[in-house]
Amino acid sequence: MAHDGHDHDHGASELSPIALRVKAMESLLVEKGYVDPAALDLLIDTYETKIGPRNGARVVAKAWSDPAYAEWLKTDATAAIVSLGYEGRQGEHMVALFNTPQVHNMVVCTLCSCYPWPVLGLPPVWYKSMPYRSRAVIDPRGVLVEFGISLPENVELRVWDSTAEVRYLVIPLRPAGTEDWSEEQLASLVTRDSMIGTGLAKHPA
Amino acid sequence: MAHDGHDHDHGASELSPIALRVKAMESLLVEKGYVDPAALDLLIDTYETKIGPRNGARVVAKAWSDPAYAEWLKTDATAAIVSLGYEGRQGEHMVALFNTPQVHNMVVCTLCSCYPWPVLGLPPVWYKSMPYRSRAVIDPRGVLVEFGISLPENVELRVWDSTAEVRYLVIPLRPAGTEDWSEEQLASLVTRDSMIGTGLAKHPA
Amino acid sequence: MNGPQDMGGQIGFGPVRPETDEPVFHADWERRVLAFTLAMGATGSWNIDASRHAREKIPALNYWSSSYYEIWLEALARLMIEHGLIDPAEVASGRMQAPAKPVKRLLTAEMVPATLAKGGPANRPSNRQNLFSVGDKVRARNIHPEGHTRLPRYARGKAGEIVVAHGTHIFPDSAAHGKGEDPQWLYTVRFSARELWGRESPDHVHIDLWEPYLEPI
Amino acid sequence: MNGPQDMGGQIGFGPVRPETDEPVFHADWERRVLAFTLAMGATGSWNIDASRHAREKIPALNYWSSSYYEIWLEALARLMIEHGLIDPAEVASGRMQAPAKPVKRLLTAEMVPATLAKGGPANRPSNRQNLFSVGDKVRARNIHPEGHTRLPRYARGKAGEIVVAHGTHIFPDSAAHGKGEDPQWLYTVRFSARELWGRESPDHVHIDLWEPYLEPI
Repeated sequence: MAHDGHDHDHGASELSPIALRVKAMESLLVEKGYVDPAALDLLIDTYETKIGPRNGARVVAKAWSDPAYAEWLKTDATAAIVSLGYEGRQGEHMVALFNTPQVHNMVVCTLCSCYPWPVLGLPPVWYKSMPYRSRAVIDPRGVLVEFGISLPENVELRVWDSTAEVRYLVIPLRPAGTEDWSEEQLASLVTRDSMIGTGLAKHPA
Repeated sequence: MAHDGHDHDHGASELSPIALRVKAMESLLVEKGYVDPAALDLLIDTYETKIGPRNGARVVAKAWSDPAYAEWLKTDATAAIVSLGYEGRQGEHMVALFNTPQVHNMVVCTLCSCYPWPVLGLPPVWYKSMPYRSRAVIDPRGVLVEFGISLPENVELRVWDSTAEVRYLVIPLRPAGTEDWSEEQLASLVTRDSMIGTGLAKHPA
Repeated sequence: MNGPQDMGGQIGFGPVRPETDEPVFHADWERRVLAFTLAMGATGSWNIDASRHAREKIPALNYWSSSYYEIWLEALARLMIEHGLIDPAEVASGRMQAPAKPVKRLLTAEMVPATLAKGGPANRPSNRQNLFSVGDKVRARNIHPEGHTRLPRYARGKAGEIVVAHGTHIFPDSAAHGKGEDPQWLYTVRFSARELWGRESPDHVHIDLWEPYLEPI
Repeated sequence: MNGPQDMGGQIGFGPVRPETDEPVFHADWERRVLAFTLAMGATGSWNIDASRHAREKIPALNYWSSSYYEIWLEALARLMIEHGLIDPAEVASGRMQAPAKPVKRLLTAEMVPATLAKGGPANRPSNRQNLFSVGDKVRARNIHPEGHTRLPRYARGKAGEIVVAHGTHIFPDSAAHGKGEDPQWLYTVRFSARELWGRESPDHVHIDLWEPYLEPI
């Protein structure tokens, strides 16, 4: 990509061309009264510090620990997730996909970058990238190899292309040797990628 | 396009990056003995000054003038075209497509830029461009409009995608008012684009 | 439209490159683009389908060579110009040169938590009867609309099976063009990788498709 | 492969821009690329199908943002490196750093006229019986080969009619990979625009397709 999004912050005196364009746009929107600067700061703070994959990890840990909750998640994921306080924008219609020893699930949005914000926060760059969007549906096993996962041939891979407003959360397999773990301990094993399906839950150290 | 192929020649002292790369490659090939510099010059001279759309125009003019030749062109275009001295590379398997009042033909190569060199020379930039290659099959009438042609709805448009080694030459409609014209006069009305199908033969002035 | 957004099945973009310990943002301007794009969305000047369509109308080479926040920025500028909220000279200068046009709502800081929590549900009550039920075999239509659609090219013409019926949802092909929400049944359709790609495989791809995209088989 | 070369039906590259009184070349380096690409082809180190495959393996963004002579140059460098004729350091420096590898033929100036006049016919005698005849209805297979193919994506799965049977021609899917010419029947197949794009239209697209791309219907 011409701009890989990795140009790190510069002082105001040496803003990159894209940073200058963004600054100009924001000034304009503020000057015209279309946006409230305090709202912008709050939006950023919300997605940078409050909403992120720790939310989803709590959902997964609870599903691992509480069969009734897991059942609720299977039948009405939106409500089950709202019950933990995660709701709203880009999570209005949730579906939980439970991995099993026979089935691995993996989520993509080939047409843009739809992603379940309330439980996972903002998507990583690779999720929005052309390589992932283009190959996840035609060569998902090849993509998984790039994440260090060799899926056995006897496991069915189910890819979910998020073309509508339904958002998918993968519930990874619970690692062995965690029988006595608390929900909080379990949540520490749940990586963001394991909830997209490009990773597995961590094994206990 | 980042490089539109239109950067005009510079003196040796100020070669563009691409010109420098090309120069380096040519030096290397010559030094390794893989190419004969005299052959390179002759190849360039051939395609710049000898082989071009005037060849195709002669084929078309003869087809307009000589019904037996037109018939031959319909049944064995390769042989009919070789009989005028046009043969070889990128014209090994020729097919002539005769426009009629009911049918307009148009040629593209969506997968690369296959083109009938012996009769038309090297393809123009637009023929090799992504806009033409991508849209000629899905929106050929829209493409024709960009060439100034509004095809009537009752005319069937036949697009030919040159995916194999068969090469297509469109025989445009003979303009009215040219009944007494010689082949040479007729050939002056036959434009390159009319033989690709993105143009029509010129009308007599 | 068969635009640059329709990436499924394309080869040639190289490997996926996950980043270890990736930060939420990689530069401060990304934070600002996220925030003002959401804030402008909240003004109610357009819907999410119109936003997506604005992004896919970006010239293909620009689209593919841009990061996603760059795509957002470019599409936002286009949308605002289309809606007469700003003009191109203002984008270039960053200074107001024409009076602001009233918008339906200004998202204030106070409104942010409730607005995010509410989100924008896409389900809509409707009396429309579902043509298909779970277990039905369907074929995605081979259509190539010139406007917005969420039926990816790689699924067109392919046969699958309804696995979930989600009720009636806003139909993007209509809503993106200001033609109303026109709620339609939304289904999750299961396609075998073999059907999609002609290769032996135990795998499946599930796609959320609205009823007008489907025909019975 | 579903690579960047497979452009048919993509939207987003903008209008076609014909150039009035276009010269044969727009810069001297284009002349040189044409000439040495043809001359290297004449050494017999690879066939035209391998050349095309080398071009379509160029990373997609580079491919789409390059002019056609730039694509030729890049593909030639890749082919020569693959065949051990040059190495990457030599490309960078433009100086020989390793001995030349013998090639089958050197195209001298004397050979140019006859070589161009001969060309490279692709028809090959074969005892293979044609499965299809003019008038037969066929369907292009829905295949997505990882290697070279000349069956464009937009035709896959679509039904058409054989209008010409050209005899047996070199099969690019085999020849591009050094697996031999494997001559196969080549047909011109007529598809209605309606079948390809799902739109009412009187128009047709004709595509030259080898028998292994087709199935009877």
